[in-house]
Amino acid sequence: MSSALVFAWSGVLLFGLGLFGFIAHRHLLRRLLAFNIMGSGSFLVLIGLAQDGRGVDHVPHAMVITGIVVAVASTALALVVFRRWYRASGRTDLPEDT
Amino acid sequence: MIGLWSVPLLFALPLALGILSLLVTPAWRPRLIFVGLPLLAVASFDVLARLVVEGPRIYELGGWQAPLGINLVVDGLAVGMILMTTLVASLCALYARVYLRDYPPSSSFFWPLLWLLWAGMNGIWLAEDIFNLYVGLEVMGLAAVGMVALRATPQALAAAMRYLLAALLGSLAYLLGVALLYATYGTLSMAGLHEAAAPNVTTHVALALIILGLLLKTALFPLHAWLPPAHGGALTPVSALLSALVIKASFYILMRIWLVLGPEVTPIFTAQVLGVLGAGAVFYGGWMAWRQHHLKQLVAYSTVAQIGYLFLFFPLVTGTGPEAARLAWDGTLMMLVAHALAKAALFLSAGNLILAVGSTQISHLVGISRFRPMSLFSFGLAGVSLMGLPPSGGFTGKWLLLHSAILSGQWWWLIVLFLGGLLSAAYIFKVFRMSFREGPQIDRSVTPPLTLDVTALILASAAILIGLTAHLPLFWLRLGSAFGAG
Amino acid sequence: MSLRIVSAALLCLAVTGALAWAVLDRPLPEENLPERVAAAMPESGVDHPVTAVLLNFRSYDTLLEIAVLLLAVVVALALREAQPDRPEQMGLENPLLRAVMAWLLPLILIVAGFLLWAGSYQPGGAFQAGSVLAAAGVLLRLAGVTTAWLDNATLMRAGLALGLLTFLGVGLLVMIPGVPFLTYPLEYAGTLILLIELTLTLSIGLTLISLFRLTPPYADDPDEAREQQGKTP
Amino acid sequence: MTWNALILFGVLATSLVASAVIFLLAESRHTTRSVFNLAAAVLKLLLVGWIVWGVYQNIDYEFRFTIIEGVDFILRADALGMMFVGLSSLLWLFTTIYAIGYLEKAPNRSRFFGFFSLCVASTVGIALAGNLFTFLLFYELLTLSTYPLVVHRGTRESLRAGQVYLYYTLGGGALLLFGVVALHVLVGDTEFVPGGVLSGLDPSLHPLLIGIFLMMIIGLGVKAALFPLHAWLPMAMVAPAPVSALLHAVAVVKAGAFGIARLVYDVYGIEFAFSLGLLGPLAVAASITIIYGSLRALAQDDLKKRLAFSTVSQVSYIILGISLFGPVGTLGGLVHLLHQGLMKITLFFCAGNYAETLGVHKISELDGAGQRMPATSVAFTLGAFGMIGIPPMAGFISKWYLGIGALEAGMNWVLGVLILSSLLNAAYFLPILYRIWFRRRERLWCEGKVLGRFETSGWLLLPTLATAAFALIAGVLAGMPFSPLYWADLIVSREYLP
Repeated sequence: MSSALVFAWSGVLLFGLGLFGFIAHRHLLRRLLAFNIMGSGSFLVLIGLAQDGRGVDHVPHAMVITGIVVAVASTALALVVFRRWYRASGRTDLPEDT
Repeated sequence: MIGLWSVPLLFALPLALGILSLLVTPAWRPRLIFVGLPLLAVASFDVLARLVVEGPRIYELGGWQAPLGINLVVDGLAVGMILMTTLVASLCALYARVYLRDYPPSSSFFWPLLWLLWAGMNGIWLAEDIFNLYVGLEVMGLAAVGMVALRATPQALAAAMRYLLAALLGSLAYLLGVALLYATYGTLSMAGLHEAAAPNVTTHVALALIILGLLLKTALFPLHAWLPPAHGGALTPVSALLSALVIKASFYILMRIWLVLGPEVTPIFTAQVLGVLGAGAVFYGGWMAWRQHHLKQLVAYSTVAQIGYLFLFFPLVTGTGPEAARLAWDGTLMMLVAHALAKAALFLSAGNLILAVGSTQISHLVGISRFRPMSLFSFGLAGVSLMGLPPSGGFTGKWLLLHSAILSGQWWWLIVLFLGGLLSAAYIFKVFRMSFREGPQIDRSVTPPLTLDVTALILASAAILIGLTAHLPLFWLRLGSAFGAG
Repeated sequence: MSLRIVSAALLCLAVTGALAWAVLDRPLPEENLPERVAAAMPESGVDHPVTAVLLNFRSYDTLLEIAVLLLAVVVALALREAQPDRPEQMGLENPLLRAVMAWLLPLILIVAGFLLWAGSYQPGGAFQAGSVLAAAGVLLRLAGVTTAWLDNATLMRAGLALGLLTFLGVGLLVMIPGVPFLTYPLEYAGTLILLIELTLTLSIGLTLISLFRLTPPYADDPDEAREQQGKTP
Repeated sequence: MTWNALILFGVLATSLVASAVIFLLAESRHTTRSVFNLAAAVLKLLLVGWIVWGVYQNIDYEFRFTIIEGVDFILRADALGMMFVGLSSLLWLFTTIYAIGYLEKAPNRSRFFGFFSLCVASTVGIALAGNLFTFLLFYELLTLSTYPLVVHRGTRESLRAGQVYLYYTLGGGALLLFGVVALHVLVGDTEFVPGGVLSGLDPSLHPLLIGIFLMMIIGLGVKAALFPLHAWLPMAMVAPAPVSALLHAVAVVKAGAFGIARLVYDVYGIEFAFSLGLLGPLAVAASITIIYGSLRALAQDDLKKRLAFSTVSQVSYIILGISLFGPVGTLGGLVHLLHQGLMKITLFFCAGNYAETLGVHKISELDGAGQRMPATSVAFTLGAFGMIGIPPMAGFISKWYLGIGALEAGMNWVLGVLILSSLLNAAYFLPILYRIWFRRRERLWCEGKVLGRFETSGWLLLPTLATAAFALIAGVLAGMPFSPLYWADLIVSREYLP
């Protein structure tokens, strides 16, 4: 088992766990955390699979940095909307999901 | 090199305008369109003219060739989408300038969001790099979420939150698919993938992830739940932009990737499943649209239904002969463009009707045909195209799809097109029935400003006209594609 | 355990399984991108490959990524105006924190500057430096320190826009000799990238600070917040 | 683009432009609207006359452009099409005059006249269509532009009628669409050619062709009110009288019958259709409709309803004529397309006059109407005689040729149908005439509105008398050049001797 596979499988596991959290939870904050875990999983897959013995591939590194920034921005936006929603409705979940 | 300046301007200009509109005072934000719209129109037409004269090209950003750098693809499909965006978004912008006057100053943040949305969409149309598409999707998606949240009412915030969650999940699935493709082929460029793509487990899982992610973003049944509150509840120009353009972008990516991976990789089974989901969308969306009591909700569910037609592309193009595939391509794109024009017109005119009667309830439209004939006329023209009745873009698209379905021997899609048309007639005429009813004969309707009616009418007429002159746009759209005329 | 949880768990297991299989079965790529990156490094104007990819080979991605960040702030600003908050009452009245801040702040700024500078030859760069800057801003805010320039909306917005505007401006200006968007001339590549990184650092920092400051203050009692809003869900 | 193409397009454009201008005019500008409307109708009639002369001399009029690869938009003037165009533009003029008077002081006139013109434009398009695609395009446009007219009054009843109308026509339109696409897949762009374009196909495809024919006949039969697809037509009687005239005489049912003629003569070809065994069943369907419509008409007391069922019956004469394999039967069917139009529009105008002037809608209340409104009643009598087929009225000519045609084609039973239906016609028309002329009114007429110097408004009376006169002349002078019979003869000679 190569180290690439270890990284990638960890990433896959994180993605799966995050996905479960994203679907199973109702609290928006938990879902956002789950989203971030999924994101980390994807990044890990991206980085992990790039180590295939031909030297270090820097392109996925740059992609992951871009991905992280995008994830940060999305999370921030989600938090902004979530806190506004909480302020307006007093709820931590979305209305139809009870 | 094709459109050395005009190609990057297509996204650089809206980006710059987005920043500028953030810096100026709220009163000045709408006025930037008088600079932006003409410039963008010029850039779009320049790209079209060069495409027609010089043929499709690749634009190498930073002077780096793919796969090292990011390339842009300037072919008929991309340019067609760009022109569609320019037309629809310009008219929505003109509409919004008047429409938003009645809203509090915070709604002027519509303008930076509009420009960034535009930049994101143009970025997506031009992208040749699957990771770049991810970033483009995020620019467009977050701008769209922001627009939905703009009203800041609890309903708007809930709709935005729901939309955001769907968009985020979709993007991540797409990103993971991209990661797997990159790990397998070592390139992010579509041209490179097209060369290298082979049927193996990794590619199929990647394709599945990409499909699921994009279906969620396109709101294909049964992943559509986020769409009606987001599109139906937003400010009218926002609804129009989202329904007409934004959901098309994720479909467009799926279409491109499907063709890039090629028939060896894309399974017929998956294609049929996508078609079946499309059929489900047509029936479910049409049925739900018919059951709505609020005008904009009806229009939003109509979008859910119309998305379904686009997904007939996959079964009709996969494993069928070249002629049937070409007809499927033509028909789907005709449907796509016609829906963009007609749905924008439908939302804008629905907004006008709502302004006129001061209520979103369909039952309050009694007798409105007497007092606001022009708003209703635009609604009707757009409705003709959505119902797929001639002469309209919707009809021409339907004709091509029917032709393709018969030619490829997949008669079951005929039923979808048949019943789908009748269902859409049912919900469109539901509105008309109400508007023709003679109620208390007092004109209590408010006259909306002329601009609002005119923009809706232009879009609706365009949806009709494109059906009569489909020959030319379809020829352009085929330039540089696998379907000849390149 | 409800049906939903079970089905979610099954779905996730299936996804994880499929992904694990896909990862295991992956064929090695024929295309060797690292080689191409290495070959193009001398023309990139920087010494660190990640920075070269981020700000030269794939700089367009970065440009759009900054737009994504900006978008988040635009939405936060819009919601802030639509739903005005109570006057700020943020800040811990903690003398220790203030005292530490006086020491910490210059250090943070130095670290940020170093990270930015290091980006051209070793890991580091605009985003990392910007995040550190943002941390300083958040700490200031938590410490209750108000600075005039952070509260000045116009200045703040100009700062937010600076990075993206510079990036765009450079991308367009370099086209004058007749080359595509974002094609830096070799002799200026290093300088231009540094300029972009510098402004990006500032803007990213300000963006993250703004996002922190623009969220509504914490309300202990949502009912109270609702009353204040005069709205019902 | 040649002058001839432009003139041909002009025929379509006159009513299209009229429609657009009328929509844009403010509701209150009645005079401008009327003047414009009438000017457009007269101009159209002149252009049609010009082209009729040209077609007579075998000049080619064609207007075409490409819509999508392999599908053209084609307008072409041939003898068959010009017959229909001539009828609808002549009747458009009279109906417009009538409608101006009928809707005086009524609301929503801008909408009404706008859609009215659009309706006529679609009819002209149907008539001039040079291929199935163009035909389909205008056929559906006709559906759309008629709906607002059917629901014009905005009452619950008319909205209900409108809905039923839509169910039928949109469903039929969809079937027609399938047929057209299927033929398109088989033979490419299906231009209308005398003798048809399908006979060269492989015999293994013949069952498919029969299926397609059936589908398209259902699609067209909806508008032609072929039994059992006719239910929308009597319901649509709630619409104002000019709309009824439009539905029954100028546009809608005629479009269906005309479409069947096109399908049989110029797509399948009459000989090929005969060899496929399609004509016999069509004749049976038409005969059933003829008898059924007449029987239902007998039972109606509402004047317009009786006329409506009469239309159901009469339009099928046209279809019957088409399905008789032989030139004489065809002649009878085609000439009836014109004759029925002239006679039925007269009857509807009269019904409208009675309703508007005397407030009478029921046959049982018509006693003595002849004394109060002699001119209208004379017109009604002429129309009714024509419908029964009494010489020398136009209707007689049609039935005469149909009968001979049936004998020629060896379908003697059709003769029985003709005789039976004529008896039934007499049975439901003569009692009305008896009441009008020979019964006395017991009570006073409710003279609510004094409409004009004559027995009713001149706007209403003039078109009524004019169409009645035309119906008479068409019968009396059937042997003259350019009479309906003469023109139908021309068509037959061109369709049967390609």
